[in-house]
Amino acid sequence: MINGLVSKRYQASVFVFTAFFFLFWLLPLFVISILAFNNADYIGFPFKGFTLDWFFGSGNRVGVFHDADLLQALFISIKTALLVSAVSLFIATAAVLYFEKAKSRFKDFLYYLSVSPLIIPGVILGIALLTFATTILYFFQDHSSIDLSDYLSPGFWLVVIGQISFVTSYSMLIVQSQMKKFDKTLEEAALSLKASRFEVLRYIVVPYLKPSLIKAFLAGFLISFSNFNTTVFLVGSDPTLPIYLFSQVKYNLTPVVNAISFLIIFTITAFAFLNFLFGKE
Amino acid sequence: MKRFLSRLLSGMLMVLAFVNVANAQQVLRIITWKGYIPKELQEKFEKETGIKLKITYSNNEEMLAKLRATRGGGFDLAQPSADRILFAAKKYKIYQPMDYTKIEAKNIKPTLLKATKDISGGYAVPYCFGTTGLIVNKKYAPDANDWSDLYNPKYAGHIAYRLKRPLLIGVAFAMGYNPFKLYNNTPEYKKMINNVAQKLIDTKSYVYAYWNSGDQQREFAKSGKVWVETGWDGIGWNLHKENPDIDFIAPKSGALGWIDTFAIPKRSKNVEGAYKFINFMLKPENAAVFVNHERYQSGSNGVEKYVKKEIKADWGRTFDKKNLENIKWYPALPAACAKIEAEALERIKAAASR
Amino acid sequence: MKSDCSKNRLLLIYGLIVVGWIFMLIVLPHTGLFLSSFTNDDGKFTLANYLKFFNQKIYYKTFLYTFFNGILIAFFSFLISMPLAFFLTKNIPKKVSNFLLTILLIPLGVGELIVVYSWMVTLSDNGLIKHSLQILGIDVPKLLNTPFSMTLGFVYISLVFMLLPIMQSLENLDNCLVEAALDLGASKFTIIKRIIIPFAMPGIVSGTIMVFTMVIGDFLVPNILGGKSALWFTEIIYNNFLTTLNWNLGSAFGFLLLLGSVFVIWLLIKITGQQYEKVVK
Amino acid sequence: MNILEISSVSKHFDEVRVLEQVNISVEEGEFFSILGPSGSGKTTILRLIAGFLYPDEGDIKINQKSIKNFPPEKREVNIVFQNLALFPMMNVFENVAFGLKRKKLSKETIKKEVAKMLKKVGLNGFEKRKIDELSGGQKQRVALARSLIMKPKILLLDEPLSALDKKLKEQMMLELKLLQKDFKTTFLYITHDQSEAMIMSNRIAVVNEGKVEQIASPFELYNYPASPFVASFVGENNRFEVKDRNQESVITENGWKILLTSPEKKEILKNRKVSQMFIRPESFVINPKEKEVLKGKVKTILFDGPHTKIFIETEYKDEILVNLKRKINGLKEGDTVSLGIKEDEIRLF
Repeated sequence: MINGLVSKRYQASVFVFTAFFFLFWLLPLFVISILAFNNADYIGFPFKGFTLDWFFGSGNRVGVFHDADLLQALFISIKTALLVSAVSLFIATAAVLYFEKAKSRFKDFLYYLSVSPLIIPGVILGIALLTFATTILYFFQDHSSIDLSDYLSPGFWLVVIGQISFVTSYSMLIVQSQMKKFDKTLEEAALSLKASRFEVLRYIVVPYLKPSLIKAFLAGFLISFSNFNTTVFLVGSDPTLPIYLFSQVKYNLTPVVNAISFLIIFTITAFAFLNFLFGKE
Repeated sequence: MKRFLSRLLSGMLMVLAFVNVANAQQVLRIITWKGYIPKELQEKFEKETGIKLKITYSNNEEMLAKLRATRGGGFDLAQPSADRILFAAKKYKIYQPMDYTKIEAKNIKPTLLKATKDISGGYAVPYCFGTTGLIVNKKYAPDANDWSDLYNPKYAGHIAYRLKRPLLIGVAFAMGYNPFKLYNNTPEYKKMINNVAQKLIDTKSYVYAYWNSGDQQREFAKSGKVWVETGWDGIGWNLHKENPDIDFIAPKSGALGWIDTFAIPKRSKNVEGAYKFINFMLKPENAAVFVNHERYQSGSNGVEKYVKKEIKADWGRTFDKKNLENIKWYPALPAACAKIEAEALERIKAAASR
Repeated sequence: MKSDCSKNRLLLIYGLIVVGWIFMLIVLPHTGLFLSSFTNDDGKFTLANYLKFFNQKIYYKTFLYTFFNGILIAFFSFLISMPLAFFLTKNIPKKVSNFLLTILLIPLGVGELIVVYSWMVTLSDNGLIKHSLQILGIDVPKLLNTPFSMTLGFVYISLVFMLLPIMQSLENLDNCLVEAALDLGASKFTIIKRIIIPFAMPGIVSGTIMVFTMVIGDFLVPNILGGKSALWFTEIIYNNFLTTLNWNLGSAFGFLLLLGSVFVIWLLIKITGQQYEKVVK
Repeated sequence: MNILEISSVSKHFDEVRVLEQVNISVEEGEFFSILGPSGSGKTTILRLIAGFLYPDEGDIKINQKSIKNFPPEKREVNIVFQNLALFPMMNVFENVAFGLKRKKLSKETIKKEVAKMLKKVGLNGFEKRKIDELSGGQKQRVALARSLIMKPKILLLDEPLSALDKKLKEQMMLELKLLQKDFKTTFLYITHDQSEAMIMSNRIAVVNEGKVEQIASPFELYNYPASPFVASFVGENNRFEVKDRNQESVITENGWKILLTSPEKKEILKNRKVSQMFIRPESFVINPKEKEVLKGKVKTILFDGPHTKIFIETEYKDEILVNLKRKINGLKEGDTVSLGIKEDEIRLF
């Protein structure tokens, strides 16, 4: 802390700036959370009284928990995110180990490619994957009896494949930051104690990386769960939650959107604070 | 660690199992417009046939895009507008010809069925029809009655529209063109659209906002800030019920008439189910549920028996004989025109509002 | 010469996984995009897609507008992040700063769509701000769908991507350096200009890159919060893919967007004299 | 019998040759050290034996059997690492049991063996301790136990004492030596610290720039270094560049002429080229009773308990170091002294 060397006035002004900033930061989430309980059929203010209709309603007002389309989108998002973050984590771990060990001439080149999704705009990744998948799909349809429509045309599997492409980069960076601190002699020690390469991986490297693996899994889940820019080009008849909500916002806005927003805001906030209170980092 | 790995693995397997379970049941995947399949009808259909509906909401453009990417796969049934089918079916081969023998023709208004067959080139069955015109707040804009009022300085700051092709077509009619006659004359069509676009760019500052959804249409009209906006008849009539000042108006130079249809994608995996669904939806008593809900005109023959009285009155109120004859029905849209329009729309969107 | 790693069969497996991911999901799709951008509807080679970009004023104007805004928003984010980052790393105890950081990260976890939607509702005509001002009898001009709302939304979603790298750089800044400078009689302005900013430079550059690519590749903010005239380049790409079905033109535009962003990143790194490796991390 | 034989081994990384024609043989039960400055290639030798590297040329045999192409897990050697490389995510028991578990021994056997081993290294009762709860010496013992429990043919030790403070280091040296005697295992000890090597080893190989300079017992190394490098690296030494020489004397570059009369030295002067001369600090005698060879002025006196180091500037402006055993006989800084030399302890190269 450099507190001793700054004036009272500086401290006060920084404090005011920060206070305003955090007010601004939480304002929209706060507004939506309140409106989720508004007893009115419109989206905004005035506040007409408290209701839980937008959560539990099943008659005229269909609440989140009775909105089959919304629940399905939520379910698809969770399914997608679980699958994407698990597969990405697997690839990312292999990548980290590869970049750690390999002596190939192409290593640096491969590394730059592997982090490139972080700076490629998501829209471009989306259209690139769509074009490529379609090309392969057409090729097989035209030249063989194989129909890969289920996997390579817009739909659940293409979303999964597409999201893996960039979620892996994020997972890789998270795992790598811990791998960098790994003491390589631990590995040699295990080898010297007659562990096989696989046993080294299983008993030494993976347990060592475990905290970062969990972190990468969670981060991957959240990135996949909330992705829009890439997914919008890959989605088919099963929209993920953001895609579904986007079409709701555009074409069919009801306060149910406030309610599901509130639920997600609440879940994330609760999780963040639990992590803050009980997490080590 | 072993436990962690095995837990991870079993988690993944569970996810895969879910995916498979979801695929096991017989499903009909429909891409359609919001509101076209009321919940009541969905449940009824699922109970009657045991086929589960999987509904994706969309619009004409996205419907095409999705089907194009899959070459007519991914969905078992689509509901595009009649004029958007022919070129897509020809160029991208995304629809299969309709087998009209499988349709219960007695349940469909014969003239409408014929018109749909003609416009779509034999790929579609009509579901409903309606018009695009103006939704006007008579309290503030008693004289507004044509597309040209969308750039009438009198209403500056109180105009809203959707930046999509109906706007261009409507304004073209108001400017004295007949865009449908120019469909096959690309250079002329382009000239016309450019003139229309210029008009809209010059008057961009009059616009309060662009709407994207029926909801926004409703909200704008209700707020009292928007006096003249483009809109769909059903929505206008719905608003009229709540606030008599607001109503749907057929523009002097002609309301735009559209027919929304059923068309079966080329790689539909449940063609049988699709026909079943079409016949189900056009049964008068079922079609009436939709009409009572959304206030659009159904293609079903005999639906009137089940439709609420006040809804029946809407159509007559707006469309007297003159207005009815003046409705401009969309003919099949050529691809070249769609491109010209899209570019013009982007130009209008990007233009600074002076 | 026999490689010392030749006996490590696991390395080969890692390598295959990594190469599979990078080539199937990153390199080939973008190559496909590149090829598709030089193709016409019938699959023949053409330059028309690119010519169209330079011939039609609307396209290159929108391109420049998007890029200009990307830089502008990165700059705004920097202006807010810099004092905030300093405050969070240097002026308050670690525990409090972690708590504030947790709050800062909540919108990231909630997801872009819900956050942008929340701003839409907050700023709309019957949102909190206009509504409460109306009760007080103050009439304010339209907030939503104006350049203001779009800038606000962009800064909101991209701020942490600027803040975190700057904080990371500042954490390495030894307080002694500041104290030594003060001891040697440097003014506050000099300290900021000569010590703090240069020290934070790697963070500022990587933050700018992240924010910039995020903004130019975004679709939701201009679409939901943008004004009547906020045509974004991504929206043109989106339209080409999902409205007019002109994939080849869309590919060309996507490729131009990618090229443009790579160019800006390269320029930024050159101007600031940073090393690519450092910035990427 | 030689348990380890390294013959004509060369190794290079990219273009840099780190080992050149290295020959070393180690006898069974020996405490053998490889001594060299950092970068000399000693760690490379160890890694070649352990199997983390493979030689470009030459062969490595354990018990007369070539192991050159074996992966690490097939070699009957174990390593104690410089930083010990204890597994931080495991406790003491798990660390020591790690190798036995890889051998798929039964749980009871492992438990028994580990208990026995921990008792031997004086750590019984520490089974459940975490690694970061141990002191430096305890960690050292866990590392030794973890390797010794594998009953290696050769235990490789890679400067395991370098991180310890002086007191603990001396204590551990003793322990290591005792353990080695107790287990009768061959120890191959790598170090850059000559005093460690001298104290513990039966034999030492001195390596420099990828070559073995000399293999000998500590006594021989000190008294009969085979090369200028060994002479200056092992123990303290005064080195003089030789500018010229004749039948019975050499002249250093600063012009000091020293007479050599013993037959052995004469032999050398007659048959060999001479370019350097080394004289150990304890080979000088201050104010000798007979035969003064050099005069000088005391610059600095460093008193260090058992020894005293005296820096003297000679009349030829050479700065030399002289060691005295305790007694300094009233010497003060600035005194002029005369110096004698035990001639047979002079080394010429």
